Amino acid sequence: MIALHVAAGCGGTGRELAPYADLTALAGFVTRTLTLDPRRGGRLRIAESRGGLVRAHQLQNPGVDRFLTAELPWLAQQGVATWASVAGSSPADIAAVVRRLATAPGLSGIELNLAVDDAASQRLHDGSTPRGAAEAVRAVLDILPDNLALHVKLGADVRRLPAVARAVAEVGCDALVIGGALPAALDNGTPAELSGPAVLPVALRAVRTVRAELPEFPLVGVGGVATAADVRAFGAAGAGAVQVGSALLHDPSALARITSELEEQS
Amino acid sequence: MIALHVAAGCGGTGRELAPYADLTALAGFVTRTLTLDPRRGGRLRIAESRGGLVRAHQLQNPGVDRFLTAELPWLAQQGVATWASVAGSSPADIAAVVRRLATAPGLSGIELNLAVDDAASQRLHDGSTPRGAAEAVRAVLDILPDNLALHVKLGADVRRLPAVARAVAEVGCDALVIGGALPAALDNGTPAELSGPAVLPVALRAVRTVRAELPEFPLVGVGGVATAADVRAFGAAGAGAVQVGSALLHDPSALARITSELEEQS
Amino acid sequence: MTGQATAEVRVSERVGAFQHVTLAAPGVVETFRPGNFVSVALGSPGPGDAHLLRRSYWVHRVRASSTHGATVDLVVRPDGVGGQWLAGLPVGSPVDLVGPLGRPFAQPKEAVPCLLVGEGYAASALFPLAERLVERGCPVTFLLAGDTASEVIDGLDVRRSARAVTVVTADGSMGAQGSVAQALPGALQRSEASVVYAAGPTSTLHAVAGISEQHGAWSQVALEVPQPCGTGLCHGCIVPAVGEDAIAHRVRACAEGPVFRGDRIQWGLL
Amino acid sequence: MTGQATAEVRVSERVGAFQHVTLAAPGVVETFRPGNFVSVALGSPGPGDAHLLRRSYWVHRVRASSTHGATVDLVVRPDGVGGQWLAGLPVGSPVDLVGPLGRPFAQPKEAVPCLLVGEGYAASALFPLAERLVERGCPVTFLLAGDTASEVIDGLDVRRSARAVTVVTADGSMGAQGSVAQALPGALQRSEASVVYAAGPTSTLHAVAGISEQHGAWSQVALEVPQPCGTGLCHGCIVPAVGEDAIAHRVRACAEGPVFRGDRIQWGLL
Ligand SMILES: Cc1cc2nc3c(=O)[nH]c(=O)nc-3n(C[C@H](O)[C@H](O)[C@H](O)COP(=O)(O)OP(=O)(O)OC[C@H]3O[C@@H](n4cnc5c(N)ncnc54)[C@H](O)[C@@H]3O)c2cc1C
Ligand SMILES: Cc1cc2nc3c(=O)[nH]c(=O)nc-3n(C[C@H](O)[C@H](O)[C@H](O)COP(=O)(O)OP(=O)(O)OC[C@H]3O[C@@H](n4cnc5c(N)ncnc54)[C@H](O)[C@@H]3O)c2cc1C
Ligand SMILES: Cc1cc2nc3c(=O)[nH]c(=O)nc-3n(C[C@H](O)[C@H](O)[C@H](O)COP(=O)(O)O)c2cc1C
Ligand SMILES: Cc1cc2nc3c(=O)[nH]c(=O)nc-3n(C[C@H](O)[C@H](O)[C@H](O)COP(=O)(O)O)c2cc1C
Ligand code: FES
Ligand code: FES
Repeated sequence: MIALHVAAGCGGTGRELAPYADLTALAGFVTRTLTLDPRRGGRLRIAESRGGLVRAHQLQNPGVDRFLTAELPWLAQQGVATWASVAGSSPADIAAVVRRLATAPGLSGIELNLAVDDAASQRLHDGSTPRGAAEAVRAVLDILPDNLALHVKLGADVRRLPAVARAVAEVGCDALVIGGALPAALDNGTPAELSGPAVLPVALRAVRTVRAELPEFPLVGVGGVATAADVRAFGAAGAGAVQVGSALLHDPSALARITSELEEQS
Repeated sequence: MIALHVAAGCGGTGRELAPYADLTALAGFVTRTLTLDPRRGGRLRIAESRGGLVRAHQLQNPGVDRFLTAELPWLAQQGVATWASVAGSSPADIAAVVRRLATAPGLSGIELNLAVDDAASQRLHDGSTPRGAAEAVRAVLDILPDNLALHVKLGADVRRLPAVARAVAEVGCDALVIGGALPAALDNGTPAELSGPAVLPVALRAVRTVRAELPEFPLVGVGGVATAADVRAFGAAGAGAVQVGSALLHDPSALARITSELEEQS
Repeated sequence: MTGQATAEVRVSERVGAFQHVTLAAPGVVETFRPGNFVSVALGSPGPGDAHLLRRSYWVHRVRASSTHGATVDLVVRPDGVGGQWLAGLPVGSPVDLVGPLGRPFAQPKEAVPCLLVGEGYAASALFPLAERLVERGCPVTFLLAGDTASEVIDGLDVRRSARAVTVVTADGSMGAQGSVAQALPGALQRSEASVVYAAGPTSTLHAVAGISEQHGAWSQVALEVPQPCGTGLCHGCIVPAVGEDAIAHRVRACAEGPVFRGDRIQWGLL
Repeated sequence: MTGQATAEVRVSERVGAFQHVTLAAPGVVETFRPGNFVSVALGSPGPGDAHLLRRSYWVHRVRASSTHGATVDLVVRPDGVGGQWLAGLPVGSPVDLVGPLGRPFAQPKEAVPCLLVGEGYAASALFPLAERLVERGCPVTFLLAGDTASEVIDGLDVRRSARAVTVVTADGSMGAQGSVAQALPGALQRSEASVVYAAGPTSTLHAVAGISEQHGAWSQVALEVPQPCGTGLCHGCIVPAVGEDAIAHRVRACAEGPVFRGDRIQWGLL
């Protein structure tokens, strides 16, 4: 059966999801993206579109240190396979975040978030080119302890994906996370990202595109998963694991529901 | 009030839409994309996704000549402002299509379709780069008679759009059509395009992006319009006109409904 | 004239494997002709539902002058998303309905014997046709089929107007055990039909077209291919068919069909 | 313990400007405490609707032992997409419900006089609180407000348990003409309240927090900021608040609130 993860930023601190899901049964719980310093990011605004959520993202997060003191201990104590999503303004900045995480007990791995919309305006390293992506991955690998796995999240830019995915695979990581939210705008024009079932067909295409470029590389699909059928479609496209994000906001029991649907029909 | 068009490929031959919409009140009726020779394109497959349609496109069309004999005369007779959407395998091939259309009575303009997913595999000219786009536009302009206007459809690839839009604007045309369907896949992996309300936030972002690059250039927004609120959002993003596509498949009266909603609230 | 309206569920009852749904649909069905279909949008009328494709349904019966204005009866297989939704609607629910749609059955100019072959819910399309044919004096014979008894649409009205009704089911639970293809040659002989009208799964229609031709009968088939919009706008229901000009065209099943002459369809390309 | 269940509409009636909706919700509301809210997903339960964001509603009343198991009463403004949908559901409709959610009102350790200030539908959050306070021997005074009479939630139960009920409306159609901010100082003096509980629009809560502080009373406000999920998962309901550590944090209104001490909120940044 295809492994299920909680997508970055969609599981709260873990505690809030616990009433609805067996977190220890999860292949991975990915945190919201952490940066070295806290990012206030204005108020995170989330609006509805048909079948989707439009989120004026800005990587709002409490900073890696507060995560380590306020959130990771609980996750570790419960035995949750926790992946810290990380980003930074430069490869060195990213490495600094990873260095903080490297010695924390209870972490399963790092998800390097290169699926960033408009990196420049967010003061983030641009990992959307083969070269920018490879640099960031190399910086992380240089300091990553053996006990932590590395996933690299690449987004769903179908035209650029093959080259970027290949560049990252050549530097090396444990899996690529493919799909995610799409560049979008709120009705008032604010730059934002679209996620939820609306994006599923685009994420499937992204996974399929990378699978064609890298026939053997482990892929994690993300984008729009809400049912067991969606999980199977990602499996057919070439993903070995799938992340569930926005669906949890709509139905906090989605993981349990999908798992039992998958078990019934397998 | 923002002008409404029927998006390419979403109004049948016009006749089928007539029972539900006053075609003569439309700012534009855009045909499905026409090529020099008919394209059978296998069977067009259309599936549902949440809030969207996933269409295994292949520019299936009867060829420009059959359009001229079997479809345009009726549209012209009704006084419908008809725009012929065109594509081809090279700038010269595109020009050949336009040349056939140039002398046809009753056509308002040409919509050059450069919003093509994976041009190579469809044997189509690649208009997704600034240079490829400019070449195609130049080829059309060279032979376009004065009585025909030119719209150029560019898709919603947010990262490439600014450069491509600028290149096209510099060569010249009457308006850019921005947004459209997104590269996607059917559940079984077949390459396809996603349209309908699901893509609205992405199309809005695309229009906003081009508006930022070209503050004055006339823009036509397309993607996911189903309500008057959607039309206004495109207006706020910088579009002077809006095309309605998939919504017509769901509700053939959508144009009349949107028009009256717009009138009520203005 | 084709129209769109918010219809209302009047009656909804399970009969065998199917849900028979009666909709009050003034303005949408008055001009109905046998072989037409209607198209339904899922969810409450208006742009709120996540499902964008319409669903097409054969018209089982139209009553133009019920006390509540015109009504239309549909026979719905309550299986997929749309079928379950429509079949499950309580009386009084609004339904976004478009119709009548499509080219109807062409009816013979003279009173010739006709064989009507219907399998499963699709047989519903043949009942209004039978009425008209009988009115015109054509002797009508029915061949009804289904996987099992519950899928054979009830023949009450049929027996009244038809000369003969043969039933076959795949499991033999009603009528003879067998398929349309097996029963058709005998039915053709007995009925001496010169025209065969058929509605059912594509494979059945293909068989009907072939066997009818062998027996020198015309066939008209009511073809179901997936119809994303049902109104002719999307070109998503293309069927390869040979036109009167003897040239193969790619035509829309919803607009140029759904009724075709059986010998015009390029079955191998479907 | 918070839970998710398919609740069922038991009663739905219009009272003034709002729809009072009673849901049978076993397993979801038994552990309810005043100040909690519940969260509703639009459409039929399951992944079919185009609206993904949940909607939060204050709990007006919980009856743990009705004949049909636990029920919860909501007061719904039937305006937007979600409000119209919920208010329009016929009795018997299923509703995807999560609850109880959020931190409840902190109740005083001793039997001190309390002033409960509620404007519009949000006043509903104060009624279960009043019951508990009265049980604990706290003298309870109500200040109820609305734009107009129909928006003031009916005070029948209130008059029974409260020491006094003052009503103000913006248009003077019920009680005195005026706003909460205008009426609060007098109400504070008359009630001699040392704790003020408030629920209503943010601007009203801001005024309550300020005026209470000036009068030396504690305030607890039930804050409504848009809650995309309501369950603490999305971090979309961030409120800038000063923690017990005197440091400003960005906390989630749904998980760390929705009830806050009035003096902890950085109102200017909201
Ligand atoms: C002309 C015509 C008449 C029809 N008449 C009837 C009828 O009288 N009673 C009845 O129960 N059904 C009828 N159907 C089939 C019906 O329109 C639906 O396709 C069928 O109910 C399956 O849709 P669903 O949502 O229930 O199932 P799902 O499995 O959820 O369907 C998913 C999608 O598959 C497509 N699809 C699958 N099978 C078909 C098919 N055979 N035809 C068209 N699209 C399909 C639809 O586009 C739909 O979007 C008819 C179809 C056509 C084309
Ligand atoms: C803790 C809490 C308790 C609430 N209690 C009640 C109640 O008892 N009765 C009642 O009628 N309403 C209550 N609301 C408001 C309710 O949740 C809806 O936001 C409101 O009904 C508007 O949603 P809509 O779909 O009807 O309108 P729409 O205009 O369609 O809402 C569109 C979007 O705007 C957002 N939004 C707009 N206003 C608000 C708001 N004030 N709070 C949260 N999100 C908002 C929603 O996320 C929604 O997705 C409460 C909100 C919160 C946060
Ligand atoms: C509320 C919310 C917060 C998110 N935060 C992050 C984040 O911090 N880092 C990240 O890489 N992706 C983030 N995402 C994107 C998701 O991880 C996921 O890639 C995307 O939403 C597509 O999956 P979905 O359709 O299942 O939600 C967020 C998405 C949502 C809805
Ligand atoms: C059935 C269908 C056929 C289409 N055919 C064409 C086409 O021939 N040429 C083209 O440029 N776009 C075509 N499109 C894309 C639409 O013109 C439009 O750009 C896209 O669907 C986004 O708008 P919408 O969300 O309003 O549908 C087609 C879309 C649909 C749904
Ligand atoms: S179903 Fe859309 S054209 Fe036939
Ligand atoms: S509403 Fe999602 S975290 Fe509070």
